[in-house]
Parts: sequence; structure tokens; C-alpha cells
Amino acid sequence: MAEMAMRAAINLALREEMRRDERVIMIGTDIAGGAQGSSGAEDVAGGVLGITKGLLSEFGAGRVIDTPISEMGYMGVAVGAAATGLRPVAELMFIDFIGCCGDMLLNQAAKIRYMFGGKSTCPLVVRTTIGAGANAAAQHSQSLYHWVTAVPGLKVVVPSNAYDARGLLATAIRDDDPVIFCEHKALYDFPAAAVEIPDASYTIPFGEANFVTEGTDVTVVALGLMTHIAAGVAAALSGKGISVEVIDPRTTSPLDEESILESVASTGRLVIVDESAARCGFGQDVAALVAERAFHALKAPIKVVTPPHCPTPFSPPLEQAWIPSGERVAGAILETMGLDPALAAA
Amino acid sequence: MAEMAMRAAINLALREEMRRDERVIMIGTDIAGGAQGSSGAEDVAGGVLGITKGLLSEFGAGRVIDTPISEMGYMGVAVGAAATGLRPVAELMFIDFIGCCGDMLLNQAAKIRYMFGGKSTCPLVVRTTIGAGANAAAQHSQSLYHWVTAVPGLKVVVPSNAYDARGLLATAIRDDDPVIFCEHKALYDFPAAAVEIPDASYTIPFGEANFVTEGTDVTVVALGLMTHIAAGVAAALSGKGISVEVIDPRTTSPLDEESILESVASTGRLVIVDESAARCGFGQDVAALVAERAFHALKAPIKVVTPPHCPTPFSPPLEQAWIPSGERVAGAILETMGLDPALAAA
Amino acid sequence: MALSKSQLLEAYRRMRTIREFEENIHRENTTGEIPGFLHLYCGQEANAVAVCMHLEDTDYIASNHRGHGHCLAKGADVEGMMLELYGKADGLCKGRGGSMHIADVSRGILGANGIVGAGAPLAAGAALTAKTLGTGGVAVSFQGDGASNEGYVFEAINMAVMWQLPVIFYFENNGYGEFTGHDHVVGSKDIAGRAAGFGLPAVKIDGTDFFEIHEASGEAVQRARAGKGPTVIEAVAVRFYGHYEGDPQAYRSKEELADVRQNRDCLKILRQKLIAGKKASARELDAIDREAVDLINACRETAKSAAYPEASTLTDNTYVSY
Amino acid sequence: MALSKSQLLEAYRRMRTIREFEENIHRENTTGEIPGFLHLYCGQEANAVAVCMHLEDTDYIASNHRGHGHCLAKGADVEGMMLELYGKADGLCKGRGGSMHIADVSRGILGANGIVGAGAPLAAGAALTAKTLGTGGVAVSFQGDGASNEGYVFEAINMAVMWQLPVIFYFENNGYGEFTGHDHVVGSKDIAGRAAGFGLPAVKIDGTDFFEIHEASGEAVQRARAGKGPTVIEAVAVRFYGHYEGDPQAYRSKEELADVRQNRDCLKILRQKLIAGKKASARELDAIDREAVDLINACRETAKSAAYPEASTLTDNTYVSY
Ligand SMILES: Cc1ncc(C[n+]2csc(CCOP(=O)(O)OP(=O)(O)O)c2C)c(N)n1
Ligand SMILES: Cc1ncc(C[n+]2csc(CCOP(=O)(O)OP(=O)(O)O)c2C)c(N)n1
Ligand SMILES: [Mg+2]
Ligand SMILES: [Mg+2]
Repeated sequence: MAEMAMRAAINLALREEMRRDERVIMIGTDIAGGAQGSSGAEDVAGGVLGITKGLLSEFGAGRVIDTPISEMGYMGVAVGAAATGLRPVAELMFIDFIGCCGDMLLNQAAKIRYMFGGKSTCPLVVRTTIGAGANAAAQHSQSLYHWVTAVPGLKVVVPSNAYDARGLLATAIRDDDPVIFCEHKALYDFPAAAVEIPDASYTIPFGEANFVTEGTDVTVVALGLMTHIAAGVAAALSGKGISVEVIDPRTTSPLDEESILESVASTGRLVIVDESAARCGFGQDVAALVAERAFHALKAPIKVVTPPHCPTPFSPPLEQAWIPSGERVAGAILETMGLDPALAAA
Repeated sequence: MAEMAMRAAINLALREEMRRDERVIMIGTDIAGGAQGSSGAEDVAGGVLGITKGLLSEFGAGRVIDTPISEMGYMGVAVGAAATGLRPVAELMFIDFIGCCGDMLLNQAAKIRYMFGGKSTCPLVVRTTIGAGANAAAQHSQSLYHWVTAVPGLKVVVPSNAYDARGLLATAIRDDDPVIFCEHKALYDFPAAAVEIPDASYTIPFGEANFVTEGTDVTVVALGLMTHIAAGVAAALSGKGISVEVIDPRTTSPLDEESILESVASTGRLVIVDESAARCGFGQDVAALVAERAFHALKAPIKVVTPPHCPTPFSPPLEQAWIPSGERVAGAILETMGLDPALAAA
Repeated sequence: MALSKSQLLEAYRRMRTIREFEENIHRENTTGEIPGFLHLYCGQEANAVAVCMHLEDTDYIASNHRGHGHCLAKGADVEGMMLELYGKADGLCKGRGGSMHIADVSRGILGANGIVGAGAPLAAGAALTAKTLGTGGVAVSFQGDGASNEGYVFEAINMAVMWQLPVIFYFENNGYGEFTGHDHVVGSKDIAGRAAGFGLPAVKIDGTDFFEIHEASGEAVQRARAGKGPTVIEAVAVRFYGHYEGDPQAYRSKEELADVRQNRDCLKILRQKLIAGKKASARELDAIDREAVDLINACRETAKSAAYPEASTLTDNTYVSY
Repeated sequence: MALSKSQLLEAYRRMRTIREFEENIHRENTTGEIPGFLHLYCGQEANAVAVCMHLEDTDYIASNHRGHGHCLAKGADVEGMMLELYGKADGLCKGRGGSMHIADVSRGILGANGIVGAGAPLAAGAALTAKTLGTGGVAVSFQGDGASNEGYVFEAINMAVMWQLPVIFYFENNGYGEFTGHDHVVGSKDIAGRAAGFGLPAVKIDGTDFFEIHEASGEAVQRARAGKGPTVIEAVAVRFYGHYEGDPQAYRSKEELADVRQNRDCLKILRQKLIAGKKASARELDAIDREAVDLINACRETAKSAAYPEASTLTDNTYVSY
């Protein structure tokens, strides 16, 4: 057991899976970095966010493939490779670039098994980054996991800490279906996401939520960075005698519907904190699930806390106002309890 | 006044707007059709679905531009043209191809006004087709309006009949924001979508729902083809003494939230019929809205009737099982009323 | 590349079978029993057949919307294909895919594809697998002239060059993308020339001449197998029917349509060459023709009377596990 | 194309202003006051300036992530740019865009862009507007060598050729896309040659030589204005700093870094040529240098002390109306 940042845990899982199965390859822009530079030094970067550093050195250029800036092309290569015997892990640097390669996920990876009558598999993992907070503005801050969650045939993972990231990534790579693995940029070095993890490799099954805190008054569903915001609020409110159950679904597809429904059955109140979208997002999806299947348990309106329906602004104070805040989450929780939202600040 | 099919109404609106404003141009693959064929005949097709026929003849190749099969490229051309003084209507033959041009909508058209501090406009209309029912299989049957509805900066229209299509398309073309105009393929020649329309041009404001039927027992929200399925069910159930209010929002962004909330406030029951997606779709979005803002009026769980979470199958009987059916809609309505769904068949 | 008599007869048989398959669909389509959009391969048969003669089951092809010929040439079961086109449960894709998504990965067929140009990166991916696992396999993507304008096709070509992948990008230039002439949308008027700039051999050949296709694609496959990288081939071909069934082709002159059938019919040309070269007698070829007709008729009858999939199986195979 | 003394001095001033702007950011970035990712243009100034000298306010440019230089060269307000980089309310984009989305459509700047290669179709669109409305305007897209691998860039080139649009695709080949060398990802090793296959003039020039850039882009702009269609220019340029601020550039040798600053600094080269050609005295140029420093210092101080946008304005300008 050792404490590890989420960044290191992801790197470790990649290494472990590449060692375990030589059909696992990595492909993406600058995932090694440095090729044909004048210094001769390779493997200098591990991607712009430094996640895949060291893999080239260990596994060689045949399995760690730096691509041209051709998202549609290399994603298609990854899908074709996955359908023919490799198990590619493709990196899409920012999920915001999905508009440059979307067809290969939406119409190819997601559908070939179904369209081909079950006679093929597409064991592809797309590792990509999500999330605001880095002042990266509107084209590098989105959390478009609602787009891929909506697509039948894709599985979608949104880990919130190092332990989950390592175990879920191992599962993703061993899974025979295409998986979109969404890493929140702010979590790579986030202290609370750096947790104890076992020495030996392990997997975490998809579709099993993690109960971050247990509680009896209100259920809060949150993913990725939002899990930590929710947990912070839960801790603060517990000091005020309010008991919050924070559920981190970990995978949005498949979704652990039962855990959410059971929790709401016992608390009767639901707040969803979600960075994906103010419209047709993951938050609305969970709200609809509960409004249909745990309706009779509900004691209060469901609250969905999301960014506003506007692009992510660049300017830091605006961006902070855009990201769902602990204050807004606390306010929503108190509101569902019929309490004055101002209590949160007190 | 004359009865007109939706196909003709859309063609008419395009003509009227191109006559009214010479900055309006059309761009898309084969929207005229026939260029450089050996017969010398041009304007032979008006797109594979025949919607834009005759426009080339009237407005010339300078304003009706047949493109290469380069979705990202020509969509980018349309965005660039829209930002610099033209008002392009770009045709995306099937919304399924959005993965081949997504960035130009997601990151360019939708965001430039916001990112540029409000100093530019992007008066672009993307006309595209949606919908299953033509045995066109998984890559030509999707209704991905949930994807674009989720994107701040885009407006989204889903007309259900000829009258609405003409008026909403005129509004879209005159609007200074980018609009995704989603035409259900099955409605082009659908008898019930062919309605009386005025001789003179008119517009229909965005964000104003149409009450297809008024009713007191259950609110049904439905778009596009689903509106007609819902209306059919409403008519059948009224014979059984059940009064259904069918609301067609017509635009998903902006959404006429007030009409939906008011209707549910009076009926206390909500069924949404939606072809977009079983997860993170438009149906879930409306459910979440109501579960938050009309919760106290609700007498029963909200029901969302969608296709299953699987790609659209090719085989006709499977495809019919995939599309939300009147039977399922009726069953959902009866269920919200605590009645036996079997009653619908009776 | 010398071909034995049996190889030549087999090539003729395949081309003839594809022709008959397509003509049958053309006739039957009017009955309304065949669902969906149909894009016929008539006129282009020599391309699929001559190219696929160089391929094994362990090699891959990626096809496009006009994919019946490619799949049949690569060894897809004829009856399974017919059943699939009719949307039947025993179709090659269990009725899920239909004409635009016919596939049989066990035969190295990565599928017809409803997305123009998508096959090029997919084939490059299959070639990457072959290279990485050292299978000795090659991959071919078949696409049209229209697909040459999709940027991701160029992306795939560039990567294939960089990584020296064993892949062939085979462009069947039948002069039209849907209803629009090639020259209207290919600025350079030349697909092979445009591709050559990417740094790989790119040749332009006569796509109505079985022997020329066989020769050029044989060289390309050999080069690929030898680890010498990718090739682009542009084959100038002809399309007999409309873009899809139902297209009245107002944009093509009667003369052009008559000319392509009379003078540029790859099947006729092969037949004449076989007879003239004394490789086969008219009688032998007639027998093959009859067998093809019989086979297709039998498949059609089977397909017509076969069962549709059960609605209860609707969501099967969305995932391996979920 | 002969340039007057005042034009030359103005060119020098612009290059010097861009250099100072970027060097200032490089220094200030360590204070943590400048938010976000920063991609500096140092070393490439001659390109933006020489090209934009041929353009009017009614002409358009589309830029990329390394966009400060292009925007300044095209006439964006220096103070407004600086304010924007600091995320302030009075920034050119009211603090919404930042470095990667700086724009000023009124000056014909369609924006820096966070999506590699996206500017090429956008510029083609601006050129379509010019052609359709007969404005006489032209459009230029600036992108890097890395962007030459995005398929939609080729798509834009093809359409520009077909429609003979007044657009120039200007590739600044600074040898690297992020951390990866040009030769590793451009299979043909040659962007201009690859583009030429698309059927338009494509030239390769020295992107450190102001005069060569001015000449080549002048010809291209003239051709475009005369209705003679698009041009591709590949300018072999150098990047002084890392891909983004904070990149330690381990992949580049000390020798290369020293060499580009010593021997391939476009600003130094222009200065030497101006003095050698007796177009300007060292004293005149020194004065411009000082003015640039003063201007940038003043802008920086303004930007530092300016107000951030109010949170209440967060959703403004998502739509014109909603
Ligand atoms: C991405 C995409 N864009 C457009 C279409 C519509 N479409 C189907 S086939 C076709 C023409 C293809 O032309 P070509 O590549 O020459 O092949 P051919 O039909 O001539 O065999 C088009 C535009 C599509 N299926 N996919
Ligand atoms: C579509 C897309 N893919 C990848 C990136 C990440 N990215 C930003 S800049 C860059 C390198 C661009 O290289 P080049 O075009 O040569 O421009 P330079 O940075 O050298 O000026 C990359 C890969 C992006 N922003 N957009
Ligand atoms: Mg063609
Ligand atoms: Mg570069």
C-alpha cells in the first residue's frame, strides 16, 4: 500500500496492462513526445499532461505510437486495430476534440458489434481528459461524457480518485467493448484524489457505484471532481446535523441504477452535482431515472446543480463562477430539506 | 391557404428566404445535384431526399453550392462565411454524419460569439435529417438532437408538420445565432404533417410550444414524428374517457419550459415520448426539468418512452420494435394514471 | 503475374456471381421486399474480384456503401449476404446491418460502411495489427472517387506512409459521387496524383480491365507483404446503375449509359479476352453463367422465405457484456 | 514589391512589438498572474507581419493557438490583447476568450483557435463571403506544420481550388508540433509538395526572411484579389520557446536553440538588412525598440491593475437572443 496521485495511478495501470498483454498498444499525439527532435531525447513528455511518460522507454515505439495531429485518422486506426486483434488505448488529448473524431466513436466503435450481428468485438479504450478549472477556456474545458453516455455500444468511466482510476482503467483495457475513460484534469494532482492503493494490480467492475459517504437525509450523486466538492459539503453539513450520502457512480454507462434508487428510497431527497451540461446532461439523466423509478420515495424536488448553459469562460473569476461550487451544492441540499440555503454559509 | 407536404413547405421557406435576402446561400453535398454529369442536366436531385430541388435553377450556382464529400470542410466554410457576412444554410444530409463535422458546430459555431466577447455573430442554419423508419440502419437513423441541445450557443428546432417547418425555418434563417434544424425523414411525405399553410410567408418564434391537443389527465411531451404518435394515442384514449394534453415544444433550445410546467401543474402527470436516446437524451432533460420545478404537482412517476439503449437495427420488424410505438405510449399514459396498460389494446 | 486457367475461371465466376447478385436485387427491389437503401456494384466487379484474388482470409478489407461486390469477392457467404439484405435472422449480420453494413470479420471483411471514407482509417488499423503482431497480413480499403475528398482518408494515407503499413487504398473512380461528377469536386481532377504527394506509389489504372487491376493490385499487395509500405491505386471504373436504386440518373446521357454497358463492361471484356486468348471456351463460360444464375435464384428463394429476427432479440449484441 | 522606408520601419515596429509582447508574457508568466496555456510566437514574427502588410481591415485572417503575433500584425489593439490575456473585463474578448481565442472580427480577425487546423475552413468561408458579395477581400489562414496533418485542412484546400476562392493557406513550419518533429509525422516530409497535388500553386519559402515572405505572400494576395484562386505557402520558420510556456524542450539540442536565436532570428535579420541596405539607421531602429518596450510596459501595467469581469455577466453573449 502506498499513497499515489491519480496521475501516477493511471500511468501504473497502463504499464501493468501493457506488461500483462502484449496486444495492448497506445496511440495518440505526443503520448511519448520528442520524436525527431534535435536533441535525440525521446519519451520527454508523456503527453501534454504527462500521463504516459516512461511507456515508450519500456515498451518501445512499436507499442507506444506518436501520431500526427489527425484525430479522425488515428481514432479510426485504433478502431480498425481493435477489430482485428489489438487492444488499443487511444488518447484523445481533450474530450473537446471529439468533434474532430466523433464518427469513429459514434458510428464505428460503438456500432460495429451490433451491426455485424455480434460477430466482432472492439476492445478499444479512449483515454481522454475532461473538466474546467485550468483557465483553458471554452475549447479545452468541457466534460462531454454525456455525449458518449448517450451512445449505445460505448461504455463510459469517470474516475474520481487514484484507486478507482487504476482499477477501472485495468477493467477498461480488459473489457471487450469500447470504453471512453474520462480523466478530470484537475484530479491528476488533486490531494484528495491521491489515496492509498494496493501494491498488486486489481480491477473494479463497471456499474458499481462507490458510496463516498453514507447518510440518511439527502442523496448526492456526483462524478469526478464533483465527488470531492460534494464530499466537502457533506463533511461541512454533518457538523450542522445534516447527514448526506454521496454516491459516486464511477461509470455512467453502465450506470449503477440500483444503488442510486436504493439510496433515494432511504433518504427521499436527491441532489445531482454534474459538470457535464445544463441541458441533456448526465445530471438530467439521473434525475429522470429517479423521477420514474423512485418517485414515491421522493419527499422534495430533485435538484440538478450544473454549470450554466454557456461556454466555459477564460477569465478565472468567471470560470470559478461557472464550475458548480460547494456553496451551490450546499444550498441545493438545504433547499431539498426545506431549510434556508443561507444556513450553508453560516 | 393550401395543404402542403412538409417537404414542399421546407423548399418554399428556403426559396422565400433566399428571395428576401441575397446573403442567404445554401451549401451541401448534392443539394442541387447533377453537376458535370454527361447529360448536362443540372438541378436534378435537390439532395438525396429531394428537398432543395429547383433552388439552383432559381438562384444559380453562386448561391446553391454543391460541395465535395467533406463535411468538416464545408461546415467550416459555412461557419466562416456566417461570421463574415453571409447567412449560409448548410445541409448535413443525415445528422448521423455529425461525427464528421462536429467540431465546427461544437467548438466553432456555438462558441465564437461567447469567446469573442459578443463582438461577432454566426447566423448559420444547419438543415439536417433525423429519424428511424426507413430501414436505413444504425448509421442513417439517429435523432441526435440531444447532442446539439446540450451545447450552449446552439439553437435546435425539431418541426413536426409543414406549417411549423416553414415558419420555424424562416425564423432560423433570420436568426443571428447558429440553429440546427432537424427534419424527420418520415415526415416529409407524412399525411398528417401535410397541413394548410398560408400563402404569405410567416415566422414562428423559437421557444413557444404548440399544444397539439388540450387535455386534463396527462401531459405528453413529444417532438417530430413522435408528436403524431402521441396525438394518435390521445385520440384513441379520449374515446376511453382519458384526456391527454400533447405538447410539441417545436424547439428544444430554447425550450418552452413554462408551457410544460403549466401543463403538468394542471394534469399532475407526465409522459415524454422521444426518439433521441435512452440515456442523456431530450426525454430525460424534460423529466429533470419537471422533477425539479413542478415536483409538487406530480401525482405519479414521470415516464420517458424512448428507443432501447441499442443502435437502430436494419431489419424492418426489429426497427419497428425499436421506434417508440403508440402501444408503449398508451401503456405509459395508463400507467401514470394507475390503470392497467392492457386497457390500451382493448 | 500469370494466372492459371482455374484461377481465371474462378475470377470469372466471382464477377459473374456478383453481377447476378446485383441484377437480382435490381429486379427484386421493385417488389418492395428488400428494405433500405441499395447501392449496386454492377460494372465495377473486376475491381473487387481482381484485388481480392491476392488476399487470404487473414487479410482484411474495409468496404463502403457500395459493398456487395467487395464482400462477395472476399469470400462472404452468398446466401448469408442475401438473407442479410432481406433483413432475415440468419443473415450474415443477423439482420442488424443490411446492405450498408454487411460484414464478416472471420473472413477478413471489416464491413460495408455507411460513412463515406471511414474504411480508409479502419483498413490502416487492420494493417497496424498485422504489422504489430507480425501476421504477414495486408489490408485493403475500397472507396469511391467521392470518398477521396474526405480529409480522414488523407490522414490515413499519411499515417500509412509514416508507419509503412501494409495497406492499399483502392479508389474506384466511377466518375460520380451520388449525382455529382468527379471533376466538379476533385479540384486537381486526379486522385492518384493528389495522393502521390503524400509520399507513396500511386497509380492510375483502367478499372474495367481485370488483368490491369490484377497486375497493379498484385504489385501493391506484394510490396505491402514485403514490408515496403502502402500504395494508392485509382481505378477508372464505370457505374451501370444509379447512385442508389431508384435514382433515375437524369444527369447521365443516354449515350454514356449505352457506352458503358457496350464498351466498358468489365465482365464482357474479361469474357472476350478469355475466349480470344483461348483460356476458356464460350461453353465453359456459359456454364458458369448458368451456375451463377441458379445460385442466386436459390439464395433469393431461401432469403424470401426465411424468418425475420424476433423482437425479443432487439438489444442483443449491443455490448459483449453490460 | 518595393517597400518604402516608412513601410519598412512600420514592419520592423510591428515585429518588434510582437517580440516585446511575447517576451513580456514569457517573463510575467512566472508570476502566475497570466492564466491558462500560452503559446509564444517569438521567432516567427516576420511571417505574420509580412503577410498582413498586404491586407486591409476588410480582409480576414484565421489564426491558431499560437495567435498573438497574427492578431497584432492584423491590427488588434495591443492593450486590448494584453487585457484579454490577463482575463480582464476590458480585454478584446471581455475576458471570455484568453490567449487561445483572441479575436477582433471588426479588424478582420476570425480568432486564434484552440482546435488545430480549424482556421483553414473558416478562412475559406471568409473567402467565400468575399467572392459571393464581391467585396474584393481575401482571407489568410495561418497554421503550423502540425496542422497540415488535419484532414479538414486538405478539404478546405480542395474546395478553395474548386471554387477558386481568394484564400491563402499559410503554413508556418517551425519544425515541431508540440514536442514532435515535423519529419516524424509528415510522411512526405514536405507540406508544400503535398499541397501542390491539390492543384494550386504551392511554394516553400524561408520563414525567417521578411523580404521573401513579403514577396511570396504579396504574389499570393494579388492572385487572390485578381480572382485567380488560392495559394499554399509553406514557410520554414523557427520557434524560440517551447510549445507552451513551461515546456522545457528536452527534445531540442542546446545547439539548435542557440543557432535559431543567433542565426535564424527574423527580427535580427531584418534589422541587419535594413541597416546594410541603408534603409534605416541603428539609431532609428533603437528608437523603435524603446517605443515598443514602453508600449508593452504600459499595456502590462494597465492590464495588471484592470478589473476582472463581474460574475453577474457570466452568461452574457452566449446567444444574440434566447
Ligand atoms: C460521411 C458521409 N457523407 C455523405 C454520405 C452520403 N453519401 C453516401 S454515398 C455518397 C457518394 C459516394 O461517392 P463515391 O465515394 O464516389 O462512391 P460511389 O457511390 O460512386 O461508389 C454520399 C455522398 C455518407 N454516407 N457519409
Ligand atoms: C484538434 C486538435 N488536436 C490537438 C490539439 C493539441 N495541440 C495544440 S497545439 C498542437 C501542435 C500544433 O502544431 P503546429 O500546427 O505545428 O503549430 P505550432 O504549435 O508549431 O505553432 C497540438 C497537437 C489541438 N489543440 N487541437
Ligand atoms: Mg463514385
Ligand atoms: Mg509547428
